[in-house]
Amino acid sequence: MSNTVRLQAGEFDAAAEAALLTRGRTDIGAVVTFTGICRGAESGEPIAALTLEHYPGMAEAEIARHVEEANARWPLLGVTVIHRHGRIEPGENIVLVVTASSHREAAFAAAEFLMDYLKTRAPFWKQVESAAGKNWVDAKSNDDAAAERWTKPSGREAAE
Amino acid sequence: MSNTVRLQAGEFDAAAEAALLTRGRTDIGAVVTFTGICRGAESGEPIAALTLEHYPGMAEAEIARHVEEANARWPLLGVTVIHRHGRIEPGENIVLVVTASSHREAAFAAAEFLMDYLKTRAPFWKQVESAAGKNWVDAKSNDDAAAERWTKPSGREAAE
Amino acid sequence: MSTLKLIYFAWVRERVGKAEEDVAPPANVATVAELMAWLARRGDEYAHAFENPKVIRAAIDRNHVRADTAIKGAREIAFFPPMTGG
Amino acid sequence: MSTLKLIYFAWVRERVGKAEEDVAPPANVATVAELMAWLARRGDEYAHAFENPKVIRAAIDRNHVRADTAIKGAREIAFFPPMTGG
Repeated sequence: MSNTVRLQAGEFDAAAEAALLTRGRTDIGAVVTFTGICRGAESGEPIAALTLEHYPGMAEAEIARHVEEANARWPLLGVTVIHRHGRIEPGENIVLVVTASSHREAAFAAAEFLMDYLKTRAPFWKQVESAAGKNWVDAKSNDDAAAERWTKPSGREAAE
Repeated sequence: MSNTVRLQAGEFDAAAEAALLTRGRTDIGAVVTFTGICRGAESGEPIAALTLEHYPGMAEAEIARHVEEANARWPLLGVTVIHRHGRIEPGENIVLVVTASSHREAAFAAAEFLMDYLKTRAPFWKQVESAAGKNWVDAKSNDDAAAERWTKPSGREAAE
Repeated sequence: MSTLKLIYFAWVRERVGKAEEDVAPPANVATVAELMAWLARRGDEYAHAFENPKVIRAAIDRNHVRADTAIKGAREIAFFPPMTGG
Repeated sequence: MSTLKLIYFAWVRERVGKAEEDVAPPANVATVAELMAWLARRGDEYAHAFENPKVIRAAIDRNHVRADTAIKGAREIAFFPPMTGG
């Protein structure tokens, strides 16, 4: 099992990261890759950039804990999480989650679990830079609801 | 919106296909890529290869119908589905689904929907080549159950 | 009934021993299930292929259909095991 | 109470006007919520930062904690708005 967690200011290559997880292996049957990208508009207003602030000591540890939890919940054969910080312009990548497993159910569920947690528990804060100035992004209640489903016995997991 | 459905005997480059969907766009915030890979063993027994038989006229049309349905169900900004046929050796790719949307929920749900349908409704049949000879793969009841969830009002969609 | 093209896939194809053929079933063969029953009486290889019609899926003119679907007007009917793609 | 390192992020940091500082709250400040109330009384910038403590999240020694968590033994406490990463 190969787990990678990386915080970095610069861009990443999603394809190269996914290839690293599977290279030379024949036990992996399913790879799910999630890439979060900076959009050019928020609520219809064009934006110039996002700036991501993070809590240096905590962010990496917090993500690593969630990767461990994903490995405990699902039979994963590899996980990579990369989260950028600093200034990010529209079209650039923000976050990458890659999960590998023998079967698709585990790979999909683990990728969604990790994204839901990154959105609500990883110590990152987005600031939007636009014609209206710089504004901190408000947390979304539907992100909290999405994260909440992993703490209940009902819902998605029960259906699988 | 860009929809691509392709059946082919040769390998595909998952990374290049995902890049094609997002290149030059700033409306896409989330890209989910699923890659299905030929494993080196089935139920613990080493395999030499899979051979995928398909129904040439129907397979492409059937997948295209499901891509249309995914677009009707979720606000997608691009979908690519590539399915290989013929002989595929362990470690090689079998199937690719890429979904792009403004937000992650739609991209994840559409990718899972398309994979569940490809497993149960797209006219492909896998034959395993191993020391025991050539054997057709049995359909899995849990794949049927996974596909079934998209036809019910309860379940995953209701939670989102 | 006019001529109908039949196509077989996977182990249905292997058991029947051919990938496709043209047939002209009698007028009283009205549904997919009746067509399977009629085929099963055409010889040992067909009897083997269609011995358990409940597990065999069918498509008429490249659309999935149920066993009770009428075949009237069909040009191409395919028989195959449950799909295992993806 | 011994010296405690406080760290602020995002708009909490902007309102307080600094990224971090060392403080020595009195012994009767026992929980995260009490620490926020004590900080809010340190000046206008703190009052503004902690005017709605319900929306502010905290971490003790880099672990998320609830407002009723005891701060005894803590070396580093961070205050920040709800996270918006991913």
